[in-house]
Amino acid sequence: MAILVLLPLIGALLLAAATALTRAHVLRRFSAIATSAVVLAAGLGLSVAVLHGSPVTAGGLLRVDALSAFMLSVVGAVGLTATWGGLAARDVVPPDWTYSALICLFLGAMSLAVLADNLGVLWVAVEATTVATAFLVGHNRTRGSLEAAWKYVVLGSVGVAVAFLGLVLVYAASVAAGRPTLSWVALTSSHLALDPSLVKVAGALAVLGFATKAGLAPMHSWLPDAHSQAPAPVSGLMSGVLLSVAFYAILRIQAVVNPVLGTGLMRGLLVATGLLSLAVAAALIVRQRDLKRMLAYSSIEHMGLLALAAAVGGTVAIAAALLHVLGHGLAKSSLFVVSGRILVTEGTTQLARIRGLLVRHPAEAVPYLVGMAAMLGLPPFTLFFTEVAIMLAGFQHGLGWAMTLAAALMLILFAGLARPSIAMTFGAESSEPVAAASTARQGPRTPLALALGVTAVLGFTAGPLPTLLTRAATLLTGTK
Amino acid sequence: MSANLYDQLVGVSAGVLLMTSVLLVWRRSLVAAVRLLAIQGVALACLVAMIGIFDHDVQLVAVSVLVLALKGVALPLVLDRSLVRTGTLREETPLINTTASLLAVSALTMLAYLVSQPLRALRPGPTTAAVPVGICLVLFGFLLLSTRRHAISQLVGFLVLDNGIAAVAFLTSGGVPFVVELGASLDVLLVVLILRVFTARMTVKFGAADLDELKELRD
Amino acid sequence: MNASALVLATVQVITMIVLSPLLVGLMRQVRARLEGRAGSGILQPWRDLRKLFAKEPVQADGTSWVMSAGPVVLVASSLLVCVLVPLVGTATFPLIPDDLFVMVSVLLLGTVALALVGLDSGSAFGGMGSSRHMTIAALVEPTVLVSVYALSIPVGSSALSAIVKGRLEDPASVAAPVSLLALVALFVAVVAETGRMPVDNPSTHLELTMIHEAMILESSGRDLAWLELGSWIRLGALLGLVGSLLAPWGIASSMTVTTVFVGLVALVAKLIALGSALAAGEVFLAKIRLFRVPELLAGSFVLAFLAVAASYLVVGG
Amino acid sequence: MTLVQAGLAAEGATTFVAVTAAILVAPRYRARTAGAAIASIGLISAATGVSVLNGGEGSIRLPVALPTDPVMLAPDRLGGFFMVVVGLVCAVAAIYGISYVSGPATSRTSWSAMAVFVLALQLVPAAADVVSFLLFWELMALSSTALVLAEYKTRSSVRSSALWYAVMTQFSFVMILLGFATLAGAAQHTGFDAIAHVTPTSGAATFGFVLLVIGFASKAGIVPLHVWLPRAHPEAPSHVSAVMSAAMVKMGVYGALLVSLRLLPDGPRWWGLLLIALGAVSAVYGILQASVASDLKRMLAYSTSENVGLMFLALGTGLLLRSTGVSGASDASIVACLLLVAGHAAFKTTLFLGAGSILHATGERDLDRLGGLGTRMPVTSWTFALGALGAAALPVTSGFVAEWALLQSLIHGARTQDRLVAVVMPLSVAVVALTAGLALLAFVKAYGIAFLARPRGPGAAAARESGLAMRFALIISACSVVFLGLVPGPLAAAAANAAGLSGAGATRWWGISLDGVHALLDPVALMVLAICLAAAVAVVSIRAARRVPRRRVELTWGCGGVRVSPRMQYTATSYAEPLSRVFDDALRPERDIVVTHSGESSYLVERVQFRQRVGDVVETTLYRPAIQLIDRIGLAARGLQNGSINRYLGYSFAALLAVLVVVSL
Repeated sequence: MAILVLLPLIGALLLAAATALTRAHVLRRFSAIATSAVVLAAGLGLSVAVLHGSPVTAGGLLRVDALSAFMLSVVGAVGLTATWGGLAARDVVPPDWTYSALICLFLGAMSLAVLADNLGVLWVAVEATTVATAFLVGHNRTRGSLEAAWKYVVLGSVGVAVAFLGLVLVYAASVAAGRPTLSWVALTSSHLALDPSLVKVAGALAVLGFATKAGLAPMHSWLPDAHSQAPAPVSGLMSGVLLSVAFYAILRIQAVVNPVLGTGLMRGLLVATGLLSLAVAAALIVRQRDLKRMLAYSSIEHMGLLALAAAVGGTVAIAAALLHVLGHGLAKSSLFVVSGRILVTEGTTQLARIRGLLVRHPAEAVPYLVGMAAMLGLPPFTLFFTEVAIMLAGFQHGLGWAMTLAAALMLILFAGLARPSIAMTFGAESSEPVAAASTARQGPRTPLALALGVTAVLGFTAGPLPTLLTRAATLLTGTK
Repeated sequence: MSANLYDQLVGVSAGVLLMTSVLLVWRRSLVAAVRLLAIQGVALACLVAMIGIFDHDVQLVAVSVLVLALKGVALPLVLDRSLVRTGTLREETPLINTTASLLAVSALTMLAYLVSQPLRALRPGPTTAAVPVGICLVLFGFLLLSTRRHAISQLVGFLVLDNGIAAVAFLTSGGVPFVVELGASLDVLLVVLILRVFTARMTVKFGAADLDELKELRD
Repeated sequence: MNASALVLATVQVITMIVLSPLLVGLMRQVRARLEGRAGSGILQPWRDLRKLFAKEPVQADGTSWVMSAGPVVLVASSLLVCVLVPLVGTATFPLIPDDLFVMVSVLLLGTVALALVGLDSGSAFGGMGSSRHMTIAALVEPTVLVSVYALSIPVGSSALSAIVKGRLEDPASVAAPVSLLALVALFVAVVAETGRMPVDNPSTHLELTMIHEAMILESSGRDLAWLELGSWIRLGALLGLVGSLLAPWGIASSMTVTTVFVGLVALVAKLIALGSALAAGEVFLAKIRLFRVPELLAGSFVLAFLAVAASYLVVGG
Repeated sequence: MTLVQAGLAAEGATTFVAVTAAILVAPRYRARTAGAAIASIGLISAATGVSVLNGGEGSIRLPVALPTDPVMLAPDRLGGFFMVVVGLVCAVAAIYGISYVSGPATSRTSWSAMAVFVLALQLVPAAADVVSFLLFWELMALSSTALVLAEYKTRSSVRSSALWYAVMTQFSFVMILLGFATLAGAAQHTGFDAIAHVTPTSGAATFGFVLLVIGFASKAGIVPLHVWLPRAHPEAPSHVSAVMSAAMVKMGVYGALLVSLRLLPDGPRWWGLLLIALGAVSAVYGILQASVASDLKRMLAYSTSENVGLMFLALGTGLLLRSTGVSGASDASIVACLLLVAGHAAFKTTLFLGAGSILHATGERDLDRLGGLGTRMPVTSWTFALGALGAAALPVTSGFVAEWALLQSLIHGARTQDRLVAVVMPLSVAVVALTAGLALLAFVKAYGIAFLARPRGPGAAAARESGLAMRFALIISACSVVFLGLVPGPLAAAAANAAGLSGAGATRWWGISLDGVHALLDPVALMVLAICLAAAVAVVSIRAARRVPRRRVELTWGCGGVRVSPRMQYTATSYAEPLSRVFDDALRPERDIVVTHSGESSYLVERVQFRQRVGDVVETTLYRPAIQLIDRIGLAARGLQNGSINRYLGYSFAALLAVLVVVSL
C-alpha cells in the first residue's frame, strides 16, 4: 500500500527528470499525460484501499485517509482531462521540454500536498506549485504572460508566506501544549490542549494565506491574469485543481481550529470571503470582454461557493463541497481546453469577436455549451446537486441569510455567463469559411467527452462514491 | 552563557532586525536596501545561533549557518547582481511618501504588539518578548511590497517578510521541524531566483524593471 | 316542473318573437310623434321583415359562410335568452340554471356572431362597426354582472328567476336604494348593449358614426331580416328583464292558464311602458362621442359597485 | 411493483427510447419515431396519473451521490391530476410535431430536448421531496431553453428571447430553491411530508411562502414576472409553445397549489389576498395586452398569462374563503381553479397548434398580413374557432364551464358578514367579467382577422391546409375543448378528488354540480335547447332559400363604387384601436403619424403614415432600469482590477490587517 502512496511522487519526479534529460519527442508529448494517469490510478487504488481498510501511511510524513484519496483522484482526473485534452495534434511540433517537465512537477507537487499528513509539508508543496507554475504561466514569453507571471508569483508567494506564519504559530501552540508537532492527525487528536488565543491568530493567518492560493477575494487578484495568460491546459490545471488543493488545505486547517475555538471564527472568515468572492465575480463578469478571464472569474465564483460550504460545515455540506470540487475541476478544465482551441481557430479570446460558433466549429461549440451548462449548475450535471445540497444545508445550519445573498449573486452570474455564451455560439453567421487546417489542429475529443460525461452522471452514482465522500466529510467535521 | 547576557544579545539582534527594516522603509536607494537586507540576514542568523547555543541545540546551530548562507549572503548577492543588470539604483517616488509610510510603520508596530499578546502571555521570556519584532518585519515587508514600484524593492520587501516569519518561528518555538525549514528556505530561494529571471526578462522587454509597466492586464 | 318550464319557455319565445318587432315599431312611432312626424305605424317592422324575406340575399366575393350562419346564430341566442330570462313566469329547468353568467354568455354568443358577420364582410365599415361593438360589449359586461350580483345578494342566489321571486315576495326590497342603484346601472348597460341612444343611433345613415348599422351594412335579404329580428328580440328580452326586476308584479310564479295570461298582460304592459319611456328619452338625447362611452359605462359600473357595497352595509349591519 | 411505479419506470424507459431514436434514426424517419415515442411518454404518464387519482400509490427512489435525505418520486392525487392534463397535452403536441417540424427543428438536439422536456414535465408533479422537485424543475427549464433556441439559424431574435427566458426561468428556480430551502431548514428535512409539519404562522413559513409564490408566479407568467412569456412563446416551434403554454406554465400553478394546499395549509388570510391581487392584475393586464397585440403567438402568450391569472385568483379566493370559514364556496373555487387548468390546457393547445398551422402555411405570425384563411384551411379554421370559443369562455366549452364555476364560487362566497370578503368578492367578479369581455374582443379579433374576409398578404393568399398529423392533433384537441365543455362532470369529480375536497362533483355523470354553493349546470341540456332553437331558425331560412337563392356580387360597399381592395379591410391593429385608446394609460402605445402635405396647399394631404407599437409597460419601467443599473455597476467594478500590482498587494495587505485586528480584539 505504501508504494501506492509514493507512486505519484516518484512517478512525477522520474518522468520530469526523464523529460528534462532525454528531451525525447515522445516524452515531451506524453509525459504529462502519463503523470496524470499515474496519479489517477494511485488515487483510485488508494480510495479502494481506504474504503476497505484503515488510512495508509508512508514514511511518517505521508498519510492517506478518505479525504486525501479523494483529492488525489481529483488531481489525477482533472490533470488527465487538461493534459490529454491539451495534447496538440500530430502535425504540430511537441511542446519544449521545460513545459512538459514542469507540468509533471506541478502534478507531483499537488499530489504531495494532498498526501502530506504534515501541515508544514503541505505548505511546502503548495509553495512548490507556485514555483512549478511560474514558468508555465510565463511560458508564452509575451509581455502579457510575463506580467501575469510576475503578479502570480509575487502575490501567490506572499500570500502563502502569510499562511506559513500561521503554521509557525500553530507549531508554537503545539510546542506550548508540550507536544511539538505539525502532524494533522496529532493536531486534531482531542487530547492535545492547544492555546485558544494563539490558535485563533494562527488559524486566521493560515486560512488567509491559503485563501490567496484558492483565489478567494480579496486575495484573488492574481487569478484572472494568470488564467488568461497561461497556456490553456495549464489554466485548466490551475483553475481545476490548484485552487481546490488550496481549498483542501483550508479544510484541514479548519478541522484543526474548530475543535479548539468552536465554529465561530472560521465561519465568520469563510462566509465573509465567500460572499466577497461571489460579489467580485458577479461584478466583473457582467461586462466581461475576454473568454478566459470570464472563465477565471467563474472559478472565483465557485471557490466562493466552496468557502460558503466550508463555513456551513456538517457532513452534507462538506461532502457536497468535495463533490463540487471534482465536478468543477472536470468541467472547468474542459472549458479551458476548449477556450484554447477557440484561440487556435478564431485567433482571439475576445468575446465580442467570437460569433456563430455552433455553425462554424461545432466541435468547439458543443463541448463549450455542455461545459457551460455544467458550470451554471444545471441538471443533470454534478454541480446542480452540490449547489442545491449546499443551499439546503446552509439553511439547515442557520446560514440562510448568507445563502440568500449568494443565490442572488449567482443569479447575476448566471445572466452574465449565459449572455456571452449564447451570443458567441448561436447565430447563423457563417460568413467566413471554416479553415481546413484548423479542424485538423483541434485536439482529441475523447477526454472532453469523458470528463463532461462523468460530470453528467456523477450526481446519480450510488455505491462507493457516497461512502467515500461521507467518510471524508466525517473526518473533517468529526461528527459521525 | 548567562541568561542575562542571552537576554541582552537577543534584545540587540531583535533591535537590529527592527532597525534595519525601518530603515528599509525609510531609504529609497536600492543599493542601500540590499545592504540593509544583508545586515538583517546576518542579524537573523546570529539570533538563531544564540538561541541554538543557549538551548544547546546543535541542529539549530546548523540551521543558523544555513540561514547565514542563504539570507545573509546568497540572496543579497542575487539581488545585487540583478541590480547591476537593471542599472537603476534609486527607487523613484513610492506610492505613499516617506512620512506617511513611517507613520504607518508606527501604527503597524502597535498592531504587531497587540497581535503577539497571546504568545507573550503563553511563555513569558526573552525570546517571546522579541516576537513582536518578527511580526513587525512581516508587516513592514508587506508595506514595502504594496508601496514600492520597482521590481527589486518588491523582492526586498518579500525577503523582509520572509525574515520576519523566520524570526517569529525561531523566537516562538526554536524553528519549525528541520524538513519543513529546509523545504521552506529552498522554496524561498527558488522564488527569488524566478523573480530575478523575470526581472531580467522585464529589463529586456521594457528597458526597465519598473512595475508601472505591468498594467496591460486589466478588466 | 320540467313540463311547465317547457310550456313557459315556448310561451316566452313565441311572445317575444311576436312582440319585439311591435315594440320596436312602437318606439319608432313614439319618437316620430314626439318629433312631430306622422310615423309609419307600429306594424312597420313586421312589414320590413316580410319584405326582406322576399328579397334575395346578395353576398360579396371573399365573404364566407359566416355571412349566412351568423344571423341564424344571433337569432338563436336571442331566443335562448328569452327562454332563460323570467319574463312571463318564473318556472325554470332544474338543470339549466337561468344563471346570470349563463344568460350573459348566451347573449354574448349572439354579440360574437354579429361581430363576425361585420368582419366577414371585408369592407372597412364592417370591421369598424364590429370593433366598436366588441369594445362596448367588453366594457359593458362587468356592469351587467356586478349589478345583477347586487340584486342577487338579498336573495342569496344568482338565478334570475329566484331574484325575481324574492322581489315579488318582499316588495320592500324593490324600492330599496340598493336595487334602485343596481337597476339604473343595469338599464344603462342594456342601453349600451342594444345600441340605443346615446351610445349608438339606430337610425343613422352616416357610416362613420355607425356601430350596429355598420356591421349589418353588407347583409341583405333574409340575412338582414334575421339580424334585425335577432337584435329586436334581444332588446325586447333585456327590457323585459329590467321590467320584471323593476316591477315583478303580475309575473307568474305558479303555472296556471290564468297566471300565465296575467303574466303575459303584465309583460306587455311593462314593455310598452319601458319602450315608450326609452323612446321618449332618446328624443331628448344626442349621440355622444364614441370615446365618451367608456365614461358612461364606468359611471354605471360605479353605480353597480356602490349597490353591492351598500347591500353589504345593509346586510352586514 | 405497483402500477404507479411501473408507470414512472415506463416513462423513464420510453424517454430513453425516444432520445436514442432521435439520435440514431435517419432524418427521414426521425420525426415519426421520436414523435411517436414522445407521444407515448405523455400517454403513459396520463395513465399513471389516472391510476394515482384512483388511489394508486407507489414511489421510486433516485440514486444520489450525496448523503442527503432520500430523493423520491411519489405522486399524490394533486400531482396525478396534473400528470393527466400535462401528459395528454404533450401527447397531442408530439403528434402534431411529427409533421410540423421540418428543417431546423427536426434536428437530433430538438427531438431529444423535447423528450427530456416532456419527461421533466411529467415528473415535476410526481416529486415527493425538495431535491427531486428542483431537479426535474431545472431539467424542464434547461430542455425548454434548448427548444426555444431550436430555430436560431432562421431568426436572430431567437437569441435575445432565449436569454430572457433562461434568466427569468433561472430567477424562478432560485426563488423556489430559496423558498423550499427555508421550509426545509425549518423542518430539518427535505421531504414534503416533513415540510407539511412546519407551522404556517412561523416567520420561516411566511418567508418561504412568499419566495415560493414569487418563483412559481414567474414560471406561471404572472404579471409583473411574465416578461419571458411573450418573447419565448413566439420564438419556439409552435408545438413546443403549445406545450410550454398549456403544460409548463401549469407547473407554476401546480407549485402554488402544492404550497398552499399540501405544504402550508391554512396559512394567514393575507396569503389568499396576495394570490388574488397577483391573479387579478395579471388577468386584466394580460388580456389587455392580448387584445392589442397583432402578433398571433404573442397574443396567445399574453392570453396565457390572463388565464393563469384567473387560476391564481380562484386559488386565492379559495384560501381567503377557507380562512373566513366559508368552506363550501372555497372548495368550489379551488375546484374552479383546477377546471380552469384543464380547460386552458385544452383550448390553449388547440390555439397554439392552430397558430402553428397558420405559421406553417403562410410563414406569417402577424395578423395584419393574414385573412381569408377560413376557405383555404377549413380544418384549421374550425378547430381554431372552437379553441377561440373556449378562450372567450362562451358556451359550451371547457373555458365556459370553468369560469361559470369560478363566478358561482365568487358570488356565493360572499354569504358572510366579513367586510374584507364583502369588498374583495365583487371586485373579483368585476375583474373576471372585464377579463371575459376583453377576451371576447381579443379572440373575435384573432379569428375574424385571420380567417374571415379576404387575404391581406401574399402568404395568406397562397395558404394551403396543413399535414395529416397536424390536422389530427388539431381535431383531437378541439374535440377535447368541446368535450370538457359538454361533459364536465367527471373532470369536476376528479378535481375535487385531487384537491381532497367534497364541494363538487358530477350530476347525472356528465353535468357538473357544485354542492358547496348549490349550483348545477347541465351543458348538454343547454346545448340541446340551443340546437333546437337554432334548428328551427335554420329550417325557416332554408325554406326561404328555396324560394330566393343567394346571389354573389363582386363588390362590397365602398361609399359609391370604388374598387374595394383588401388593404381597405380593418386590420388587427385598427380593430384594437378603440380599446387601446380607452386604456391608453395602462398600455402607453407609441404612435407616430407622419402627414405629408401636397405642395400647393397645407389642406391637401398627399400621404399619411401611421405606425403604432404597443410595448410592455412592465418591461420598460421595471426591467430595463434594473438591467442598466447592474450594467453600470459592472462597468464601475472594472476599476477594481486596474492592473496595478501594488493595488492588488494592497487588497491582500488590507485583508491581513483586518483579520489581525479582528482576531486580536
